[in-house]
Amino acid sequence: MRSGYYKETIVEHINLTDSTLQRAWIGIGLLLVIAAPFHFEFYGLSLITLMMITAIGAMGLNVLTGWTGLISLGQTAFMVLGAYAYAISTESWGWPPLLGFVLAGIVPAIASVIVGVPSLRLTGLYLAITTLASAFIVNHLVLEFDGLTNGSSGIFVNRPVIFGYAFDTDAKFYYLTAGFGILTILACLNLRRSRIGRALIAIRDNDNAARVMGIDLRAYKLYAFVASSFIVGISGALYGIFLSFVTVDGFPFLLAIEALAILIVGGMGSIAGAILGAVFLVGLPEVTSFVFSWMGSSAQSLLSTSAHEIKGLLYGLIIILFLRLQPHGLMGLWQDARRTWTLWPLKY
Amino acid sequence: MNYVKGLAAAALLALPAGMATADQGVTDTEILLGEVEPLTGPPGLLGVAHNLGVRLALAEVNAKGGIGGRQLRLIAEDDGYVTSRTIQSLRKLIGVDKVFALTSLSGSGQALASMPIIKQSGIPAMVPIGPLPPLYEPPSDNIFVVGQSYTEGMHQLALYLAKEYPGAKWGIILQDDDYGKSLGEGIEQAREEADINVVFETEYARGQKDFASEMLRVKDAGVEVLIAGGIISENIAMVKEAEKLGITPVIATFWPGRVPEVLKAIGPASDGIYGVDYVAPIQSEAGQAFLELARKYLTEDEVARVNRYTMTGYSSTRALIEAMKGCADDLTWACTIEKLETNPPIDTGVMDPIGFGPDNRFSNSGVTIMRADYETLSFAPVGE
Amino acid sequence: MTQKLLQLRDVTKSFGGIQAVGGVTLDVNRGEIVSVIGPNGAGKTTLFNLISGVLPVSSGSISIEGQDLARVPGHRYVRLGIGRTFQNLALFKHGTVVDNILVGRHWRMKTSVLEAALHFGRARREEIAHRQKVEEIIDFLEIEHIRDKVVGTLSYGQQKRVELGRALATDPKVLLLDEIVAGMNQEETEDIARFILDIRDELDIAILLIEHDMHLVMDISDRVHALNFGRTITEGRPQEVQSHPGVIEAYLGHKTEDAAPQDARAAGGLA
Amino acid sequence: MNYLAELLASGLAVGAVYGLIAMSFAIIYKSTGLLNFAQGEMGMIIAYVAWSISTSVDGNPFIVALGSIGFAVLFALAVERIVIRPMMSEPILSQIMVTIGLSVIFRSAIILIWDGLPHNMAIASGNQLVDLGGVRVRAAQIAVLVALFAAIAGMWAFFRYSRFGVAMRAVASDDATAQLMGVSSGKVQMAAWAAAAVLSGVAGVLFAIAYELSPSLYALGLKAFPATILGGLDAVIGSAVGGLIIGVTENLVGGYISSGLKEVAGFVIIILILMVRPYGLFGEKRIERL
Repeated sequence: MRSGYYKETIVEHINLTDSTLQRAWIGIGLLLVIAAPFHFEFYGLSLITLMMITAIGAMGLNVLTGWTGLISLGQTAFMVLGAYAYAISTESWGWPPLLGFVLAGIVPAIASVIVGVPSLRLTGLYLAITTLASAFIVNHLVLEFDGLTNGSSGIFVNRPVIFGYAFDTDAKFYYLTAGFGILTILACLNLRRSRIGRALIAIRDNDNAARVMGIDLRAYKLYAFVASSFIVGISGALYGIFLSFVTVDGFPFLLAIEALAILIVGGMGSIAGAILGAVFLVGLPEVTSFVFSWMGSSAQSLLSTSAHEIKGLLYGLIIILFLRLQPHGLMGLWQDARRTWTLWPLKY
Repeated sequence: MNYVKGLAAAALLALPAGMATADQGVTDTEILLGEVEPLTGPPGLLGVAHNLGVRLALAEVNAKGGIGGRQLRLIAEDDGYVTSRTIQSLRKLIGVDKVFALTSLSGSGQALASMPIIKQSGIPAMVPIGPLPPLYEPPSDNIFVVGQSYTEGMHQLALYLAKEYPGAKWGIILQDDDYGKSLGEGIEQAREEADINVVFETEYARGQKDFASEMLRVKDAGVEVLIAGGIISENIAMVKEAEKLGITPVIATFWPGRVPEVLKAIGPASDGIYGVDYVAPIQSEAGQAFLELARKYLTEDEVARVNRYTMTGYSSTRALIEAMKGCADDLTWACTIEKLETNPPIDTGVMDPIGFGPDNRFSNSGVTIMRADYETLSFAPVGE
Repeated sequence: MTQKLLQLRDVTKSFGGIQAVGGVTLDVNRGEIVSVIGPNGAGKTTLFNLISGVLPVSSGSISIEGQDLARVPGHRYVRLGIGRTFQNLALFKHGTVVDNILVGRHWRMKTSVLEAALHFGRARREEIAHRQKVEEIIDFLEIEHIRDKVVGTLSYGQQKRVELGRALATDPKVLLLDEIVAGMNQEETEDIARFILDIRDELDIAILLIEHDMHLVMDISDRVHALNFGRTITEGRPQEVQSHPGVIEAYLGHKTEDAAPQDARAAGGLA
Repeated sequence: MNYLAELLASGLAVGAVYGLIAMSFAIIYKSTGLLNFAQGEMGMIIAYVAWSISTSVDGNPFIVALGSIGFAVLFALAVERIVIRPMMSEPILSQIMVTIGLSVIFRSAIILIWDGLPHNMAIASGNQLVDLGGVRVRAAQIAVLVALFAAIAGMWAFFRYSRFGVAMRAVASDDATAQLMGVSSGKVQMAAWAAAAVLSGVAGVLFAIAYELSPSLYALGLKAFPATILGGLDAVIGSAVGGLIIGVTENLVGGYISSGLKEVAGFVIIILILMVRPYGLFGEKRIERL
């Protein structure tokens, strides 16, 4: 059990960790990440890889939706742009993958400026609609410019070779994804504790007060949107490599809903929540099929003919139930539990 | 889990992951097969029917004692036509369930995306849905494609129509994806060989529901032969729109939509529309024989869901089973692949015999041109 | 030595057909505490919204240190030295006290998105320097004990104090305080009064107050500006305004309708 | 000339469907400040219920109409009461998310309850062809245009003359004032949801008759968004006009430019309209702007 900590310097306040115990936990977490390929194989490893890619995308959306309080229904558009930017630059033009990843962030970022400038002048509602629109427009453009994108035929993507090192096995690709995941976590944590992160939270909590404090609402909403799209684009590129094949079909609209559900389940605005939510929702189909197999053969046969619908139903229910009953998501649950534990046996 | 195994796996990291022993999925009493297809959502119409065909083939051989005393069991994974789920499901089938062979890789886009994993693992895989040329050109050792490419099917249909309606004005409406593109290529090939006068050509976005402006352009251009390159809903919308505008071009559709549901939804206006397929119509003698077989092994509800995809699923699985039978004593991937390559073509009656060769991974099935009969909600070969 | 700091000239704000503020002219000089009084709906908060850049003026001009604000975007007012608190708490309720006050330092910091994401070099130095400043404000307002608390969990009085700290953190030249003691008890009110005087005397910040608590207004104001229906009734020394017939009428006239208890108390005090 | 006339006719016919759903969006937005992302799905469910009724009562159009309107009202009230009302004190972000959650549930429920196949919905003579001076349309397409104009007239009269309608405007502009006038915002909200459901239900049913009934019917909601933005989020009648404009634009684009562009024409319009006139053609120029 932990009690209060005293801090003597300001640096201690700014640091991301504030105790040896916390550092130990992080160490254990890192070890687990490194050890995963030794424990899991083929399927399990690809599931964890998918969780990581999803978590990266969710952290990206969190910058926009969790921190700044703006809804995007066009996550798929920015994932598609990221995936194509990577696929075209590395596979068609033969650029080095590292440059491909940079492009996978920059192209969606530029697109987000185009979508964001007109819509961010208005209340948050409009961004939800324009991003929804852009999801359809981007798909149309990809199919229209088939000289560049290979249209509906898609582009095969190889596992990347970076500085002569080939990430060609599942385990190596997993490490690459984990590396991106850790970079994203660090970047998000740093952003969160900077003036930028505080400004975004301020806009979400009280935009008038934020403006009086000197925060340019339009500019910062745009920053949030651009940063979010950048990260989402990277996750799109990783997803493309994961699928080894990039087409617009690989990015169905349900992904955008899934991303929002992840944030709600994990806990809006929390980086750990975004990761937790991604693990939870990507693992959900596994859990449901397990639960259904427990419930006997009739339930199992329902699952075998209606899995897709049941999944959609579950997403919707999870979104509504969490918003109603546990608006702070799994992170909120965790904090409640911790508070109870710290204060036990006398909470009040 | 045990870490000794983990360390052993680590030592193998340099090797391609997912390498499995060639005879995985085979026990003393059982052989496991796997497949991925859309079982749910609208594309389930295709996947469920296909799945029935595969199960029919397994039930038939199991009833006769299985292969070398082993019963065949199928694990079907649903991907809802979502590519990432296809990949995940394949990894599960190969890596966790450790099936011996795959009977389907879902739709054409999904199969394309699956190729790297399939090739890497070496597992024998049949591809009876959406046979696109990149799946078999160049041939991959362990991927066996059954059926006919959309391109060739369209090519034959167009040649037939060109001969039947010489000098007619053609209109072509295609979907803006790989399916539409393949059909377009087929028409191009036919145009090189026959005189086809195309007066109107357009692509529509997938999911489009309102075809009023397209059909108006068809009417305006005086189209006499219309290639309705939609799948299901789109063809229904196009034919109904033609009916509304009072135009009666010769309408040709393609096999993914050659199911009774389409005719039912269009109504009487569907009478006489052309179709093309490499699978026998249900109303034909072979089709009726197939239904008879289905009634023997499937429930009544299931028989009601039988369509052309059941036949392709059944036939391609039969080819796989015959190859495995030839390897009963040495049930390995290498042997099965070899038998698939060298076995004489397997004839199931509902489509051309299925066979492959040393450098051929495509069992090329001849196509038949058909016309719809609204009364019986079915298609019949032309000239019968 | 009086020196003009904030100048309002004939400032007007209309919503649709309704004039919320009509032709207000008002000065705040260096070292001054000026109060704006008036019954509810008199346009006081709208006036503050105009001065702090939340709303654009319909006509008239506002300038600070001689610079006209007409072409300055709302979020840049703070750079020219205008800080404020809000009538109803406008804190960022999911942040800690330190986080909230740090937002006040926002405009003085220069870290870019990229630097922030890396948290390296300038970003880190800047963060440490401004934390130092925030700690000073926390000391000044005597809120060390709640420094790391999430503001949503604090009492109303504490939140008000945090908001004052956040406004101070913007390094204002003139500080607009909108009903800062509303809902506070006698002791808390006296604390705040002391802070207000300290802010003026020690930090050399001029203060413009909106207040219903007449005792506070009378005690600390140098000048009082009375509004009703968005128009100036009178302006002058506290005692002069208190006895102005128009002011008495404005308060009494609204007593039965929607005047708050403070108004009634104030009116009682006037009579 | 006839070509253009036919394009316009089919554009108006499909635009009227968009317009009815766009009106539903606007009614709910105007009276509660919420954008219901599940509106298209609600229209779809009502169409399926109408289909079920029609197949079980042998297509008597009056029973079908009564039954589906009754269902629409009850369905909307249930959704409002069970799901939306408890969220009204939550941030707008959560409210929107809840409607998105609902939309996913409805889409899945359709396939679970009915099936994933397209159906031919034959009610009365909705499928019958009618010749209007050389332009042929289906009876259901005329019906949907009539329904749209009836809805426009009804809404206009309602907001203009009915005490309740005036109250709805009051709730939209200021909750507190409305309460002083003795109008409960809860009642207004219920009325808004019921009215919206009926309008989108009419759109769904008539579309299903004229075109087809399938689980992708909800996409009509996506088409209606551009219409609402174009007309103005808070402009009920403006949204109806927006729908007609989008329908005609789509058909003109499809008829003269390309089919591919036709499907995204509405979305392109959204982006354009936000650049030049963000509150829409008929919306109130209010505090939407920062």
